[in-house]
Amino acid sequence: EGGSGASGSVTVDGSSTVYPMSSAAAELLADENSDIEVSVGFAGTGGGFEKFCSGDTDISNASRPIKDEEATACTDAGIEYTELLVATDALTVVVHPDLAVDCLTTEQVVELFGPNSKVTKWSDLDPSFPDTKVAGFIPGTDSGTYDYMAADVVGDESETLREDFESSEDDNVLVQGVSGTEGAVGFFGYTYFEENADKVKALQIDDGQGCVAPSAETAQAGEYTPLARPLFIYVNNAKYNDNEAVKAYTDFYIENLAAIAKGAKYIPLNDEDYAETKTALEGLAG
Amino acid sequence: MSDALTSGPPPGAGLTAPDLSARSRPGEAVIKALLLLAAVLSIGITFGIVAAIIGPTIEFFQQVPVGQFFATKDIGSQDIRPAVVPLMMGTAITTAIALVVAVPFGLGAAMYLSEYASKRARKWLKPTVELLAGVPSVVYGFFAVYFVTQIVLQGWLGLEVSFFNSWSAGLVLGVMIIPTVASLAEDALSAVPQALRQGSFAMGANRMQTTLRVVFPAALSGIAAAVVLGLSRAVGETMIVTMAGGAAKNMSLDPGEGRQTMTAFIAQTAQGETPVGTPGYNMLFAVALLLFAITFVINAVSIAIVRRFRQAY
Amino acid sequence: MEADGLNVFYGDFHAVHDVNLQFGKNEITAMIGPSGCGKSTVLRCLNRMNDLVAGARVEGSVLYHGQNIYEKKVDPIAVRTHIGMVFQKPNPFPKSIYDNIAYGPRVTGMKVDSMDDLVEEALRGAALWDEVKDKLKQSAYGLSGGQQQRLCIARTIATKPDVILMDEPCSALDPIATSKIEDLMMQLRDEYTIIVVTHNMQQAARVSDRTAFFTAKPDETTGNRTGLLVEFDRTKQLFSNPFDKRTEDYISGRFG
Amino acid sequence: MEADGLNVFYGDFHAVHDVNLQFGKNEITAMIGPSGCGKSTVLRCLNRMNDLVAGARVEGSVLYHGQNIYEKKVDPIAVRTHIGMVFQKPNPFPKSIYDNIAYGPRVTGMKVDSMDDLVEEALRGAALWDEVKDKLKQSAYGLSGGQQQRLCIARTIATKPDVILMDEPCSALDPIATSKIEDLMMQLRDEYTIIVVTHNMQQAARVSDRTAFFTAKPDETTGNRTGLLVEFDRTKQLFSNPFDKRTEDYISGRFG
Amino acid sequence: MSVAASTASEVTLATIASGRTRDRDIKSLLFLGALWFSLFFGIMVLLALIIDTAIAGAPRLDGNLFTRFESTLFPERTGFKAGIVGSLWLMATTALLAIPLGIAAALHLEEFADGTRWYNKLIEVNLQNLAAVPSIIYGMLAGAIMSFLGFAFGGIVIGGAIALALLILPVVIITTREAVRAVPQDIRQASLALGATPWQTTWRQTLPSAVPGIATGTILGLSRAIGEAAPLILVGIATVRFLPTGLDSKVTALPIQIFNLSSNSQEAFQTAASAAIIVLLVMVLAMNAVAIIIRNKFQKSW
Ligand SMILES: Nc1ncnc2c1ncn2[C@@H]1O[C@H](COP(=O)(O)OP(=O)(O)OP(=O)(O)O)[C@@H](O)[C@H]1O
Ligand SMILES: Nc1ncnc2c1ncn2[C@@H]1O[C@H](COP(=O)(O)OP(=O)(O)OP(=O)(O)O)[C@@H](O)[C@H]1O
Ligand SMILES: [Mg+2]
Ligand SMILES: [Mg+2]
Ligand SMILES: O=P([O-])([O-])[O-]
Repeated sequence: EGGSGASGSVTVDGSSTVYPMSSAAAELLADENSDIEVSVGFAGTGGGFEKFCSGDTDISNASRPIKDEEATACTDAGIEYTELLVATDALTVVVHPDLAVDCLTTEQVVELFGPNSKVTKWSDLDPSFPDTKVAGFIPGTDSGTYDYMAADVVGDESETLREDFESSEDDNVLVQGVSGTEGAVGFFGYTYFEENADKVKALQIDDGQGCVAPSAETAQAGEYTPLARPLFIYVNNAKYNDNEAVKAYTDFYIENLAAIAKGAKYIPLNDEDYAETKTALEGLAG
Repeated sequence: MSDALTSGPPPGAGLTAPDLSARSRPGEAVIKALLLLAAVLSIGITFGIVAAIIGPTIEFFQQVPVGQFFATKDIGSQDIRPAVVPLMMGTAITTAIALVVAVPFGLGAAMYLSEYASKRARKWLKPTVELLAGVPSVVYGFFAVYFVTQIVLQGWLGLEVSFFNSWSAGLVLGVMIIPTVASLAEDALSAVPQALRQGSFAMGANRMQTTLRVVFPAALSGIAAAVVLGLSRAVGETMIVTMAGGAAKNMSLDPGEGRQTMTAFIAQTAQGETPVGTPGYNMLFAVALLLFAITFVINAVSIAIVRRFRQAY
Repeated sequence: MEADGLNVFYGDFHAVHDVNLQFGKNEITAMIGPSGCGKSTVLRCLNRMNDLVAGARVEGSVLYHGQNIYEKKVDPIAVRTHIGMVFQKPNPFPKSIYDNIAYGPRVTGMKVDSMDDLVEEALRGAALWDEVKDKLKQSAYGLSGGQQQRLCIARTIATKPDVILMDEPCSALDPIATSKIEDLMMQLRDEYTIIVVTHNMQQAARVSDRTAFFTAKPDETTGNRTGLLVEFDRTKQLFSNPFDKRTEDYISGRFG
Repeated sequence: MEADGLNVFYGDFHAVHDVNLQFGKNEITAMIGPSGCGKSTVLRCLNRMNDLVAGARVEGSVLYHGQNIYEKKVDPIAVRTHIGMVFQKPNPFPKSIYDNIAYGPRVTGMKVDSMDDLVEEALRGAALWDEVKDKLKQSAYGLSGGQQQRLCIARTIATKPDVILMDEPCSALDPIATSKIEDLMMQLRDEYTIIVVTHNMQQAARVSDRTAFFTAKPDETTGNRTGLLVEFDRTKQLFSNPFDKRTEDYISGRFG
Repeated sequence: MSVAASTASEVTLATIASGRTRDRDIKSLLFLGALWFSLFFGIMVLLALIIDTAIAGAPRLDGNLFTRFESTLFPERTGFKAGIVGSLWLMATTALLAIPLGIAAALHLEEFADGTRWYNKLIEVNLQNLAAVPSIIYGMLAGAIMSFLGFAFGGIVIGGAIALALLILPVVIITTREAVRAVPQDIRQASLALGATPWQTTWRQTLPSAVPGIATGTILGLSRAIGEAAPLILVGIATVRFLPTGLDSKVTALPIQIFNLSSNSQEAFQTAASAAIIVLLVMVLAMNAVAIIIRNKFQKSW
C-alpha cells in the first residue's frame, strides 16, 4: 500500500482542474513516504496529453476524456495508458458577488461566451439584468475546461469562445479577476468556486428544468446539466509497472480517493464509479 | 656631433651578453586565449538568442500569415490567437504610464542629487534610490495587485478599475524604473563641468536657473539616453505586467482595463506550456523576436544619441 | 569697493590672512603673487562666489558702495549681478552666441526694451560684434578661445554690472588674443571698475592702475601656507620702487 | 648600451627622430630638454616599455651588450629584468614593504636562497633599511613620498638589473627627499649603469657624468613637434661650453 | 584711500540688501520642493511596500515558513523550504557560471584587447545591447540551450542557473571593467618594468586591487538574479515539494513560489506569500547593503 519502501520520482502534468487533487495526493503521500518526489504541473488537459504521449510525463490529469487524435499520438509513440475516473466536477459560472444576476439559461450562457458574442452589458442579455459592463475571466485555450465550454456547451463549429475576455491557465487568476472587477463573469471548476465562495457568486443554470445551483449533490445526481463533467487521470502502463514510485503514488491516490477529493474539496465519486475505478487500477498491474 | 665614444669607456665592454632570447610561455598564451573566448562568448549569446528564437518564428509564419500576426483582432480557429497588435498596444500603454511616472521623478531626483545634495548626502541617497531597482519584480507585482489596485485605486481613490488594469501595472513599473532614469541622468548632470555653473552664478543666476537653463540643457544627450534606457526597461519588464496587467487582448485605450503585454503573453503562454510545435507555441517566439527587435532598436537609438550629441564642453 | 580685514578659511585651513584693499572706481586693479597665495580666493570673496565652495568661510567685510556684502540681509545673487566675473578658462554656455549674452538679462529679470539691441551693445562693448554679427544663432563653441573669452566678457557686461572681476583672463590664450583682451580691458575702464588676477607681471604693469602683491607665508608649526597682502600701491610706483623686499624679489624674478 | 638611429612614432605622429646615443657603463647619463621633446619616449625605448603603449612603433635599434633588443627573437620581458625602471611618481604596489621588494624576484622566478636576505640587501642598497626595518609587513602606502620612491628603487635593484632607467625620479618630491635620492644615485653608480630623465638642470649638472640635450622641432607643414637629440657630451663640457646655440639658450634659461 | 566708492546708488543698495534672496523666491522654493518630492517619492513607495508587506506577512513569519514544503491543502502551514533552498542552489550555480566568465571577459577587454580591432569594438557594442535585453529573452535562450543539450525536462537547477547567469553576465562584465579600469596605470607599469609578464601583472596586481569593485558588481548582479522569476518560468521552473539533489534535479525558487501563491485567491495563501516576500526582500536588501558598504568603504581615491 502506501509503498513505504518505494523511492523515486513521479511526473504529473495536465488539467488545472484536476491539479489540486493530484497535488493533494502528492502532499498526503509525502507525509507517509518522503522518498518519493512528485512534481505536479498544470499545463492544461491538452498540454498534458502532449507531454504524456511523448513520454515526458508518467501521469496526465484530464478534465475531459482523451481525444481521438491525442490517443493516436500516444499509440504512435507506443505508449499504453489506463484511464482512471477520479472525481466529478461541476463547471461553475461565477460572477462578482454584487452583481444582481442569479440564474442563466443555457442559451444565455451560449450567448454570453460564444465566439460572436455581442454582449457587452448585462442588460444586453436580459433587459431585467443591471446595466453593468461585462468583464470576463475565462480559462486559457489549452485547458479542458475551455474545450468543454467551447465544444460541449457553446457548440460553435469553430470550437472557440469570445476573445475579448481575460484568459489564464491558472484558475486562481480567474477567481481574483472575477472577485476584483465589478460586473465580471467567469467559469471554472467547482472546487475553485467552493474555496472562494466568499469572493464570488455562483450562478444557477436553467437547462429547461428550472434553475439548478452547482453542488456535490446536483452533480452526482445528474441534475446540473449541461455543466457537470467527469475528471480523470491517465496513467502510463509501462511507467506504472517499471517505476515503483509511480505505482506507489497511483495506488495511494486511488486508495485514498475519497479523502483526497474531500481534502481538495472535490465532489467524490459515488460507490459505483469508485468500484469501476478500482477495477481499472487492478487491470493496470499487469 | 659628440665625443662620447672617445672620452668614455666603450659601452658594455668586458661583459658577456645576458640571455635575452625569447622564451615561450604557453601558460600565458592559453590564459589569453581563454579570456578572449570568454569575451567572444558575449557575441555568441546574441547569436544564440537570435538562433533560438528564429527557428520557431519561421515555422510560425509558415503556419500563420504575416497579416494575421499584425492584425488587431484574432482571426483564426481553435487554439490559434495570432494577433500581436493588441499585445503591442498593451506594452505601449503600460510603458507610457510608466514613463509618465519615471521621467519626472527620475529627472527630479537626478537634479536634486547632482545640483543640491551635499557630497555626503549623495553618497547614501543615491544607493537608496537605486534600491528601488533592486526590489524583485515579483514583489512589485504583488504590491501592484494587493496594494495599488485594491487599496489605492479601488479603495482610497474609489476608481472603477478592473482587478487587472494598466494603471496599477504602469505606475508600479514606473516606480521600478525611476532609478534607471535617475542614475544615468545624474551621471550626465554631474559630468557638466563646474565652470559652466560658475559662469551662470557669476551672471547672477540662482540655483534653479542654473540647473534648468545651463546644466540641464548641457546634459541633454545623457538625459535622453537615460530616458530611452528607462523605456527599454519598461518594455522588457515581465512580472509586474503579468501579475497586475491581466491577460486580455484589449484594443481599448482605457487604462482602467486590463490588457496583456508582449512580455506577459510570453510568460503566461510559457507557463501554460502550450504543446510544442503548435502555432500557439511558435507564436511565443514570434512575439519574443519582435520584443528583442524593439528593445534592440531602442537601445541602438540610445547609443546613437549619446554618440551623436556627446558634448565636447 | 573695499575689502576690510578679510580672512578666508577652507575648513580648518587658513587660506588668506587679514587683507585690506581699496579698489578705485573706474580703475584697473591687478592682483599678483606666486601660485597658491590666495589671489583667486580674495577675488571670489568680492562677489560671494566663495559661497558656492563647500567648506569655505569668510571673515571680515567687503564694502560695496558702503554696504557690507557679507551682511545677512544681503542677497548674494543680487551682489553677483552688480559685480560680474570672468574666469581663467573661457566658459561660454553650450548655447548660441545670442543666448549666451541674453542669459544674464533673462535670469536676472532685467527690463529690456530690445534684447537684440542689448546683445549688440554688449558684443560691441567687448569688441566682438564685427566678428560674430553674422552668426549670432550659432553655437558659442564654434568660436576661438580668444573670441570665447571676449564673449564671456560681453556676457558679463550685458547685465550692466559696475565692477568686473577677472581671474587670469588671458592665461589660456595665445599672445594675439591676449593683447586683444588687454586692449579691451583698457577700453572698459571708462565705464567699469576692473579687478584682475594675473600671473603675468608684464600684463599687470601694462594694464593696471594699481597693483596688489600677495605672497604666502608657511605656518611655523603646521607648514600650511597662508596668503597675505604684502604691498598695495600705484602700479608704476610698485614696479619701479617697491617698498617691500619680497615684492622686489618677486618682480625681479628671484622667486615664485 | 647604445641607441642607434632610433625613431619613434605614435600612430602617424613622428615623436622622436633619429637618436644616436651611447651610454657609459657605471656612469650616470642625464637626458634633459623642454617638455614634450621625447625624453620619456626615448627612455621607454630602452627597456621596451613602449611595447605597451598602443600605437607606438619603434624603428632603429637599441644595443644592449651588443644585442639589439628589438630583434624578433628577443623576449621583452627578459629585457626588463635586466634593465629596470623607476618612474616619476612613486608607484609602490598596494602591498607590504616586504612584498613590494619580493615581487620582482617572485614573478621572474629568480632563484633566491633567502628572500629575507634579498629584501634586506635591496633596502640597504636603496638607503632605506634603517627607516623601515621594523615595519616590513606594513603597507608601503604608509611611507612618505621620498621613502616610497626609494622603495621603488629598492624594488628595482632587488631583481639585480644592470641598467636602471629613471624618468624624473625626483619631480614629485620635496628638496630633502630629492637630495637623498641624488645621493643614492651617486652611490648606485658603482654597480649600475643609470640613465635619468630630468627637468632640473641643476640636478643633471650635480649627478650626471654625461648629458644628452633634446629639443623638439615643429614640422613646417603639419606643425607636429618631433623630438631630436641636439647635443651629447660630458656633463661638465656641455654645461660649461655648449657646442650648440640651442643648448646654450636652454641652459641659460632663455627658452623651455 | 580716497578713491574708494563714495557715490552709493540708492537703487543698488535696495536691491542687494533687500533681505530676500532669489535663491529662496517662491519659484525656487517650489522647484526645490518638487525635486525633494521626486527623490522621496520612490523612497516613500519603497517604505509603503515594506510596511504593507510586513503587516500582511507578519502572522506567517513562523518556523513552518522555513521548514515545510508548499501545501495546497493547509494554507496556514504552507512553507517555502523548497523555494529558499532552491534559490540558494540557483544562486550558487549562477555565481559559479557567471563570475569567472564575466571576470575573464572583462579582463580580456580591459587588459588584453586591442580596442581598435573590429571584433573588440563589436564585443563592446554587443555588451551594451545585452545589458538591455529583457530578462525573459534570456529565459528563452536558456530554454533553447537546455533542449540543445538534450535535457528532456525543464525546471532543473542547471537550466535556471544558465538563464540567470546569462542575465547577469553583462552586469558582471561591465562592473568588473569599471573596477579594473580604476586601477591606476602606474601599478601595471611598475610591475611590467620589474619583468613581470602581462598576465602576472593582471593576476597579481590589477585583479587584487579591483576586488572590491568586482565584489560590489557581482553582489548586485546576484541580488538581481535571486529575485528574478520571468526567465525561470521560461525554463519551466514551477513549484516542487522536494529539495534539489544535483544540478539536474527539479527545483523551485522563492520568487516562483511567490508568483504562484500570489494568484491564489485564498487569503491564507496571500499571507504566506507576504511572509515569503519579506524573506526575499531581506535577502535582496542585505545583499544590496553589503554591496553599498563595500563600495563606500573600499572606494579608493589612489
Ligand atoms: N576649494 C578649496 N578648498 C580647499 N582649499 C582651497 C580651495 N581653493 C583654494 N584652496 C587653497 O587655498 C590657497 C589659495 O588658493 P588660490 O586658488 O586662491 O591661490 P591663487 O593665488 O589663485 O593661486 P594660482 O595662482 O595658482 O591660481 C591654496 O593653498 C589652495 O590650495
Ligand atoms: N602614448 C602616447 N600617444 C601619443 N603621443 C604620445 C604618447 N606619449 C607621448 N606622446 C607624445 O610624444 C611627444 C614626446 O613625449 P614625451 O612624453 O616623450 O616627452 P618628454 O620629453 O618626456 O616630456 P615631459 O618633459 O613633459 O615629460 C609628445 O608630443 C607627446 O605628446
Ligand atoms: Mg588662482
Ligand atoms: Mg616625460
Ligand atoms: O486545466 P483544465 O482542467 O481546464 O484542462
